[in-house]
Amino acid sequence: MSHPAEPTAIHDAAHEHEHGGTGVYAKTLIALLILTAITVAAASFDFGQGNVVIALFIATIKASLVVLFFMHLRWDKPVNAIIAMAGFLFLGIFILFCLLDFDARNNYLPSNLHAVADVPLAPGTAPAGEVLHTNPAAAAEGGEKK
Amino acid sequence: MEWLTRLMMPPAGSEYAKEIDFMYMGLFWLCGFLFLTIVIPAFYFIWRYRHRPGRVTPHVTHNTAVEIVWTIIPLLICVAIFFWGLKGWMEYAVAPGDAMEVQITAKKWLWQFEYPDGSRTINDLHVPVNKNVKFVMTSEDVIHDFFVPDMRVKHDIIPGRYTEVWFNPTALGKHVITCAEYCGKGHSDMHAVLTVENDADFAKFLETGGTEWEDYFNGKDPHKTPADWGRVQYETKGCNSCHTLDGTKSKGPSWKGIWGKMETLNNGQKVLVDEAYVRESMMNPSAKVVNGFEPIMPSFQGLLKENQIKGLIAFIQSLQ
Amino acid sequence: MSTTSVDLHTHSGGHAAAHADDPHHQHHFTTMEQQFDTSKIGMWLFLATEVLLFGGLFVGFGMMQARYPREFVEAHTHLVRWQGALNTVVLLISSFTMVLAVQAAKKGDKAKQVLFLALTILCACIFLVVKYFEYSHKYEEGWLPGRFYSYKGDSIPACHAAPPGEAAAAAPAANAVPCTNGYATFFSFYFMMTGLHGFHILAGIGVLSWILIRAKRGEFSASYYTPVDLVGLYWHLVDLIWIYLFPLYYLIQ
Amino acid sequence: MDHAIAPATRIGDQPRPKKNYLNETKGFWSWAGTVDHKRIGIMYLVGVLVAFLMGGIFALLVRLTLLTPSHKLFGKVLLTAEQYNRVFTLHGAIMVFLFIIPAIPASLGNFVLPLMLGAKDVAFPRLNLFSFYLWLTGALMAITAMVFGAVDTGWTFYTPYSTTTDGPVTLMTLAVFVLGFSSIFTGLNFIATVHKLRAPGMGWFDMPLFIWGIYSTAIIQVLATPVLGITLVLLVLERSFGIGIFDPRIGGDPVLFQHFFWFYSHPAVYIMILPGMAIISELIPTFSQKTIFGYRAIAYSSVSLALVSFIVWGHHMFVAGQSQLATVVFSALTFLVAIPSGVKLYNWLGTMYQGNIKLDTPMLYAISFLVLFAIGGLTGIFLGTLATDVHLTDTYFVVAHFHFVMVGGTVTAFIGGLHYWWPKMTGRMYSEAWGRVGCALWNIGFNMTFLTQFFLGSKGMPRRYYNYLDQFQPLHAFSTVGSWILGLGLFITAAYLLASLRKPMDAPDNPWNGTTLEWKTSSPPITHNFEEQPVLEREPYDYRPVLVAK
Repeated sequence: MSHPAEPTAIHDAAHEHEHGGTGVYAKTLIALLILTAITVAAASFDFGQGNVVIALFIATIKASLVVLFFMHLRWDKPVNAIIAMAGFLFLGIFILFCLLDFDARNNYLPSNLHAVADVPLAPGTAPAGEVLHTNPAAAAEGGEKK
Repeated sequence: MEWLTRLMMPPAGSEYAKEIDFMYMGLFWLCGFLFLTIVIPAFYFIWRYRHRPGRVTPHVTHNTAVEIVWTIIPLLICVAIFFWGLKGWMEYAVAPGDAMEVQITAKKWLWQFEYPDGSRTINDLHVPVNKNVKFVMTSEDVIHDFFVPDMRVKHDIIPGRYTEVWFNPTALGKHVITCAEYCGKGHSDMHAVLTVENDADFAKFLETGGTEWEDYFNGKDPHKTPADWGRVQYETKGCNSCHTLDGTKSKGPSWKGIWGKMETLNNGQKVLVDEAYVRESMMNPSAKVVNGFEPIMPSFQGLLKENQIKGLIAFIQSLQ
Repeated sequence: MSTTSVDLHTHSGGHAAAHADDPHHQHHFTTMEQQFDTSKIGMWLFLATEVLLFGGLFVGFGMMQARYPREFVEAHTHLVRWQGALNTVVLLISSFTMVLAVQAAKKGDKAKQVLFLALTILCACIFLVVKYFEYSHKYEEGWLPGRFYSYKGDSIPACHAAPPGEAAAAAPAANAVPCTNGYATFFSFYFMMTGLHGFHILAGIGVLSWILIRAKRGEFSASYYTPVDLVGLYWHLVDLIWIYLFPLYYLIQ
Repeated sequence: MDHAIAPATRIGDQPRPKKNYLNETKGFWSWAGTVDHKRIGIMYLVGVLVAFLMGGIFALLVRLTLLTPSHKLFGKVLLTAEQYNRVFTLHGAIMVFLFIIPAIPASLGNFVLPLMLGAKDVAFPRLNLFSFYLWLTGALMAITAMVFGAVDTGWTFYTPYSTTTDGPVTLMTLAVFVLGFSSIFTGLNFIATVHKLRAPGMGWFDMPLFIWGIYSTAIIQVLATPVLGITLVLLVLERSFGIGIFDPRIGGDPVLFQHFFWFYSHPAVYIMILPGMAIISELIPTFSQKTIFGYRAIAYSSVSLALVSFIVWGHHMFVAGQSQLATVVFSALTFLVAIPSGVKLYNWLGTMYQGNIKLDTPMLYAISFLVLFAIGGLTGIFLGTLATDVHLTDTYFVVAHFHFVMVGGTVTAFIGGLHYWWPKMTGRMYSEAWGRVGCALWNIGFNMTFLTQFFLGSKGMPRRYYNYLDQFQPLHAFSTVGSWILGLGLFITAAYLLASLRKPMDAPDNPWNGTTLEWKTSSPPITHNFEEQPVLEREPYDYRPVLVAK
């Protein structure tokens, strides 16, 4: 680029008018509404685990439409697209590695086991007056049995 | 090179520990070598190319071949080390099926061990030598960590979950168990003693709570009296986390000068501190609580063998 | 790069003079275009941080769902699907009006800009009204986060009915405390995520109103509409997050 | 490439302009309300140095307490266990959140980055000032928490300890939350600045390597810190309302907290070390008077370190109860970190080769960095290796390792960079002789303090211990004595740097014969940085003699 380009903000704004436009936005909105209807409809059938996948898949399509058209990323400078993708990419990493841990872990004590743990342990270790491992809701109900 | 290993690592209490030591020393020499590949050139260049006015430096921007070499070689070394470490770790991570199982409950700030036969100890772990022992651990309050330096194993103990660790001790004698995950005020005092003993001694231990007590009751050694045995119990059974020996008030009454004293209870009654009261206080602590103290002491019923109770009574008696 | 001819690709133009008079031009930028692009990068970076901020909650939700699958699915049924769907439609429409407002700003069409911004704010308010009814219903029923959870429905099992296989070791024999752990956690996440989202809606109403006032004053023109554009991006992100919240909470039952 | 141009590197000292950024305006509000990146940088510098002083005092107190097993000094117990726990928590939290994370990017980076780019300011000057006030707010909140008894959670805030212990945990957590946003906005600002405000002629690969380092850091700041924010919010809610996420008593999962925490805090380690490496990449070519060897390799290694830092966090949790699958995967990925770090070290050596090495104080610190960081990095191998990590984690070995990286690495580089840009920032030269003394004491003291701790750790001394076995006493005592020498070195450094401020301005514009754009302006720079928009004509670190113009 040895000779300076000509664009100015005005020029550039005019340039951007070639993209988008009320028609495109209206079509996007209609697509989004239709997809919403589809996802609600799909939820009333039982596909087992498939429901989650379908719901999130449709949500991702909708999100992409919003990002590409409403947020103009389709016509925007690549750097902004990279930043947006980086955000989702690192969120993906976060989810992926956490699931890697969680899915392979199954050694929980049954919930609230400790509410009645009968290990007579020594002293002075819990703050006075605090009963460890009781269920807060149960406490609220005055220990009402279900 | 054994001396160097001993300089850096604690005594090895198992075959696994020796493997870890070998790996540690291997990494030590490898990293030492890599360190020299950085430091020797650095100091040589500093001397060889020291500042001279007017010296013109060459304009070398890069050298792809050299750069590839010093990227690839470390990469290969790293891959090798990873697999080496993985091999050792698999041994640590997977307990053999035939292992004896000891339950550990950690709590601020003591350890409770429960053996397959139901007998329990506090801060005092006995295991038979050359046997696989697996520990199934959980915590009562916050995260703790079961660390046995001599066995080179450690694992966090998490409330609400079980975690496991195992070893196969080969070195007879005593080893330290410490808590390695920060857990508050008493974190650094959360020790237990691991005693590795032969099968006969271990069987005896399960019966009577150990063999050591005999030395204190046969009168042979003037430094080993029943009161000294009591002091050992005081230090290992968790008494010292609430009772002091110097008269200062802790969570429980101090033992200094308590023997033979008339204590006022929280219901206003008075009681003479004698053998019967002390015995009752260990077995059924909430029956007669000294005024000004919370009824927080747990029962030591089944936790203390007869010889230990006798020792403790003698010890309290001696604190006049 | 040692030529005297200057690489100007970061400064396309060098037309500083052309905008020297623009009151919005900041001194450290050479051109208005450079200034606009920079603002946009800044906004996108901010949106990326928002994605990760919400993302943390999504991860936490997913992890806890994996831990309490049964409780979570059951708790889901307490959410009213049509309310979620209605709010989805409202937000989608508000995104549409927002993008039209940006377009109007770009064209310098003040009347339309004000109209569409007002419509966007209206949609946001409708969203909050629906949320208000949702929240107050949850409050009445006691479907509240964590230790405030007090719903006494019959479906909640006692605690000893723990997931099979785990209780073997030390499960207590008789313990009939209702086990609300997973349920309470579900509503913790429900209120945190929709609450944080609602907070973003509130903040959105704030900035939209500010933009509306400035638009009324005629501050924006074809050569300067950066704030409208940036607020638009923010608003779409709020919409986008709801697009994920909706199926995750209202549809998986 | 023809070189028939005016010299870019050998700038003669221009007559010093009367007005510069320091004296252009005066008074409190001219600083408190400034949007000048240089003044904000100076304010940050003062702030982080005060934090460093506080954290340092706490560190000395920790070491002094550990001098003897009885913790007694002149017959009096120095700190009780509870006080000790609070002091080491304060040391960690202050050093990490108030000092090291903002130290290089927000102070030196703020000052130098726009100058190096040939820009008049950062992209968003007002946001920059806002970041500073967020930092200040966070700092004041942390100090308030300190006054109200301080927290004893450790800087890691592990649940369920942190949700059950006494003390102003909520306030401290919110302080860190606010500091996190300060960090996010700084990073955001720098990314936008690097993208859009480079001088004419400066392509991506014409940027000084310092910029690459800061840019990589900024990526982490922007992408990781929000997760810290949400983690701390969850922690506060758990503590205040029992929402049942982290506390197992109410159905939570404490290991989940560790995942959340380390998703930020592992990358945060690179927020700390990358700017340190960035400074070294400036110092070595400048004081070798030779072009950098492997520019692109160093630039790429910065970015790849930033990216890899996001996928290795689980190596903090090998024994913490995460799944075995996760442990193995995280260990394998952890070794990826070694490669770019090694590449940088060898490239710096390649730069020194055949150079013209001048051992001024900044270069002494750069060489210290090479040695100390090499030790810190290589001992990381022991910890990344699964089998040895099991024994070494949560012991003093880890303590020594991360002090070698963060103090031996980052803080050494920070002090080196401070000396390097001191003439530019203040217009004054400091005493070179005292500089050498300070650097020598720094090295002696540091190694005495922390090399010892490797031995303590491998011998089985767990970290965060108030009481320790008698057998460790000699090593602890040695380490404590080392900390005094370290402290003395820093005291001397502070003294001669402050003393230099009393002199009239005497620094030349380019005292080290540097090639990057910040040396093209006066020392100290004028308010708008450059008299004329600088245009990059040669790549950075070009030390070839300038040819005669055609």
